[in-house]
Amino acid sequence: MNSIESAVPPPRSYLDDGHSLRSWLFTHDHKRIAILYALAITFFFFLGGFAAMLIRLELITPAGDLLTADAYNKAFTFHGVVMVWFFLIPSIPATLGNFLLPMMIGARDMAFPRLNLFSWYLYMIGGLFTLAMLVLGGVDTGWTFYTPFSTMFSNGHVMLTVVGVFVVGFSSILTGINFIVTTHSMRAPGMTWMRLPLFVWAMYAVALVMVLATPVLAMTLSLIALERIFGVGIFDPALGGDPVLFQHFFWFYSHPAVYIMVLPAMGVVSELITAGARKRIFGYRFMVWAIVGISVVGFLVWGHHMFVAGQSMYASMVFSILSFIIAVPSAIKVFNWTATLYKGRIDFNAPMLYALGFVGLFMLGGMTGIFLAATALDVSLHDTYFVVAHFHYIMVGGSVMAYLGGIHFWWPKVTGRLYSQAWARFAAILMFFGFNLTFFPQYLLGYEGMPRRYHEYLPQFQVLNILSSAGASILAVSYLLPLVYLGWSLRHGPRAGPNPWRAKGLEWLTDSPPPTHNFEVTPVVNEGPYAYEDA
Amino acid sequence: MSTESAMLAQQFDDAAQQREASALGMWTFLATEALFFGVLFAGYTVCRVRFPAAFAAGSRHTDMLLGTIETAVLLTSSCAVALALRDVQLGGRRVAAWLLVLTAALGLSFLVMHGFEYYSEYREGLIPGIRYTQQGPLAGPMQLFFCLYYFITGFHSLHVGIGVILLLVMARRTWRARFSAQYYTPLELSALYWHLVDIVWIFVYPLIYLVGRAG
Amino acid sequence: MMTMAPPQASTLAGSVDTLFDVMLALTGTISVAVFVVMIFFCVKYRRRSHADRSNANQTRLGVEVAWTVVPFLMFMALFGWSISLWSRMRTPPADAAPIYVVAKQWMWKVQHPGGQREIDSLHVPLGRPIRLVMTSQDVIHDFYVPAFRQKQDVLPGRYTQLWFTATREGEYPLLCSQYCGTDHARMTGNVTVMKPADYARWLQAHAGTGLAEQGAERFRRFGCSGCHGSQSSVHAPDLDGLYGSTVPLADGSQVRADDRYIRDSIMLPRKQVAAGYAPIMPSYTGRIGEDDVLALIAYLKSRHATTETAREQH
Amino acid sequence: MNAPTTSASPPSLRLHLIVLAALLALLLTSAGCALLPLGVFNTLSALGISVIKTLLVMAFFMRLRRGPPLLRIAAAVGFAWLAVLIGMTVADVLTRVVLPSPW
Repeated sequence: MNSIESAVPPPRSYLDDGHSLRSWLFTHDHKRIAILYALAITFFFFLGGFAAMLIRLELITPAGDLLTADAYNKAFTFHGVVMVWFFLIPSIPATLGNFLLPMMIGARDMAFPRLNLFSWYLYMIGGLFTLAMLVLGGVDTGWTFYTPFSTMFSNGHVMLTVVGVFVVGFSSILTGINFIVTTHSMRAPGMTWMRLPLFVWAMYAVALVMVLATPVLAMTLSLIALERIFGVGIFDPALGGDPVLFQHFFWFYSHPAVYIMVLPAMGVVSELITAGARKRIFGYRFMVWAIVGISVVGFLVWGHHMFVAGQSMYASMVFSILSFIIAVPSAIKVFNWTATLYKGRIDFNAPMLYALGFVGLFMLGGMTGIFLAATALDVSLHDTYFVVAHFHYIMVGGSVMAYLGGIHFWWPKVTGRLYSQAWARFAAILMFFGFNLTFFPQYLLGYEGMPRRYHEYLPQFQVLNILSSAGASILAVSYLLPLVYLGWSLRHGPRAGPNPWRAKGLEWLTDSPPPTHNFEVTPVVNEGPYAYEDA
Repeated sequence: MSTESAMLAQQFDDAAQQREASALGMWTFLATEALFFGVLFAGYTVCRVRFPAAFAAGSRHTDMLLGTIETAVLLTSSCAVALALRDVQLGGRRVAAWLLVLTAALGLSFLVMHGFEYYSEYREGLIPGIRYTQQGPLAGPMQLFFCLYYFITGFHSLHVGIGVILLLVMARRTWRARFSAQYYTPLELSALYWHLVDIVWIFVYPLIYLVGRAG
Repeated sequence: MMTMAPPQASTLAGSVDTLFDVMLALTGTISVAVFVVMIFFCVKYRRRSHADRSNANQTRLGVEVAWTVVPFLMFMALFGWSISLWSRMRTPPADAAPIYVVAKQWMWKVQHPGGQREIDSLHVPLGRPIRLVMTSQDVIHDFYVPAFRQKQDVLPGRYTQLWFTATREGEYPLLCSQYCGTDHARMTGNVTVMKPADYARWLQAHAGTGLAEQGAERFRRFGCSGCHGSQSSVHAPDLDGLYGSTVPLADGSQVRADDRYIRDSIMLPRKQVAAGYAPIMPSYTGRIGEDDVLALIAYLKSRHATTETAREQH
Repeated sequence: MNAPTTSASPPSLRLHLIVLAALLALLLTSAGCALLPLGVFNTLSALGISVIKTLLVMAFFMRLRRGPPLLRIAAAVGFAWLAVLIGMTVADVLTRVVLPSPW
């Protein structure tokens, strides 16, 4: 690389390739599209976070005194819809995945750049529908849209929400198709499947889930819409239709969707831990098969959301055993991450702190998942705050920590700037404590029997609820902090070289920020990933 | 060769890579479509398992002759579009364009026939939520059959409509010699899409029109 | 954790809590072990330490296989335990006494076989298996009593059941745990567990009219008797002896007049019109509740019985 | 990625017409079968014929017979996942205990 620089001026970075609004809104560059996504997703994250703030404020007292019951129901529905479909599902794949997938496999761009841009526009259109829903008065079905409440009884703007989610679903399908094809056909010479970084494997597995699960959600939501328009449909109990059938279809998507949210996080953390420990990942092949196993078996466990829903006992048994089985690959991953630290040369930079935080929180979330897979315990824990705490440990403690860790890790690559390590470390530690203070009490609340989606609750639950709300305010501060110091680094941060972490991976071979077509010369790969030999 | 290099997007190394990527992308999309329709078929299966008699009765209300003709029309159109692609691959242009027009025309005639079916069902009062005048013990669950019938055929007709437009665009581009024996990817993808529409109907036909005919 | 748990007030609660505690001990031990190892590695192999790092990149297949197989076996054991307990939780004993529950936005209506009715409360005797048969009038609800460690969704158009044997006297919260609309959080009540003698007294005190008599009252109040009464000028089917008989329908088919048929005839009268009658009966959907239908069916059943006995006397 | 796939010469006109004839013949067979009282075999024959027709269309019209294996896998995966959705949902409905009306 150095020899080229002396001969010709360094190539223009993708950021300098046009500064007009037009050059951004009509770009086909996967890196710019990733940034467009990042901006939109950040907006929705704070919007959904605001709804969460309202929920936590309301729950400080047992009486429903801050919000009316309807306003509260609309707040948690909005929080769920926005956080699931407009933040968590696109978060890592659409931003980090878009930016890094082609670079990590040594490609100039995605296989279908125009499709990539189109899926961003679909995301924005879906977002507009959702904002319209909010402005016109919200919706109160919960993000799960259970029938017949959503079809026959809710007075909220179910149609707008459903259309918004439908559209954003297609955005996610198109992203998935792009990832699959890119991984199959755009790899650089020598980049065999077993040399792919785990992040790429995670993106590939996620793309499979997106492509195979999302259409089921799209059609199910269409059925809800049609049932609302015409007043008849296959979920209508008055005709002999089955409301539980809706739950099957919904969870056929929404359980794998959980893996859409957490598989990318696993990919990010694998990268962060190897780079932070300066060591090869322990058991690369097991990690790969764990990712693939999770994405496939993840499709076979959806019925564990329906143990008390009137599902057949025998179906519940099958779903229960499969849910236990899917915990095995997750356990393998945790053990392998821990073993990667062994004999490493661990640098506690901010991305590493986020990654370690992820492993801890993901383990707590995963362990409580086993309680919920056990049918006998799920009977009393189902639909209580135990479940709320469990999935927030996975989604917020897991995915959001990993997302932020990834942002911190690749920030120098994306922007070409370094940020304040001290502030970043502080934010990561604050986030870890704030998170546990918010959600650990919710495990106890659920164990004591406080149902979820309750606007008012029994007075004996107040202490734990206050702790949780206090934690939420710490969490809010820790989410706002990165906005400040990362924003500051954009102008004032020191310049980052091509590889500030001295990490392995093709993306670190090129300049920071990378040139428009990523690589001046297509790299040739002749070794496996994470070839850290100086440990 | 000139069209080939002109059509090569910058992210690809060569035309083979590009064609392979496009084909894989399309097949992945078709898998998505299979699951999209799959929800309706799953709903159909569950409801039919619960109400077999009502589904047989509902099916007997549909027009089996018209349904059979529609199936034949779609199968023929599928063959026509495959032949059009073959012609382009062999360097042809005019025959291919006319075959594509024929395919689109067959698709359109399918839609027209379906329109007639809908109209006669409207007159018989078989449309739940709009005009449903059936009586008797099976009238309730029979509505489930008809809901599924309209959802399935409605979504399918939507796909046929999109396909007809797509095929006409392809016919025009073929006529204007945008494709050659070396470069025909968009045409190939449109043909794949049309075959999928055909395959969906291959399953719709026995499930909607052929239940309980023997009794 | 024992202090945090809600009181154990059913035969199942103790077993559920034992399983919970064992799982907590197992997963807790593993979590703590992993945390300790992680922190140990983090300290020992920090960047500036001079720990021995030879052969750092070895992958040991035996270790991988061990931590794949051991959790798998552990999970299978837990699955076996959980599923055997669960099948006990889901299968009511044959001698369980039924009580009927109708859920609607946003209240619980309870109906005892003796005709006693309660709203948002349920009285049960100590030590006797109780089987709740539940249905919903509108959306999906969920009957949840933390103290019994039992929970079951209550679905419209279908019956689900839940059973328990209460083991401790007292009042326990009853909660709706499936989101059901605006006042979901207020759809709560109390389950009162009483000594069998107290329970018998309670039943006595609340023994209003029996279900069939309530139905007869409703038959008049909703105006059914206006058309279906013997002096009525409207041409409507006579309902004496209807229950259990075979009714010819307008479309030529026949149907047995069972509960489902009667319910549908009230709520959706156009669905199955009896032969020889004009389809003039108005639908009662939305005008009367599932519990009213229940009473009406009981009343028609009783008229069936009285006509039977009358015939025998002739 | 591998050897550049030179587009093999497309299937012949004759083959296309034979497949179409076979499809139409199968269509008539399935219509005929539906009119015979075969009990459960009515449904089985109808679905069996549909599967054969689908395989014909995919193998010849969509050219999977000579196509890259990857595409065959993509096609198979779609159907396999559909089978999971239908299979496990129907399994629940078939094994549910239906409680009779209690009154």
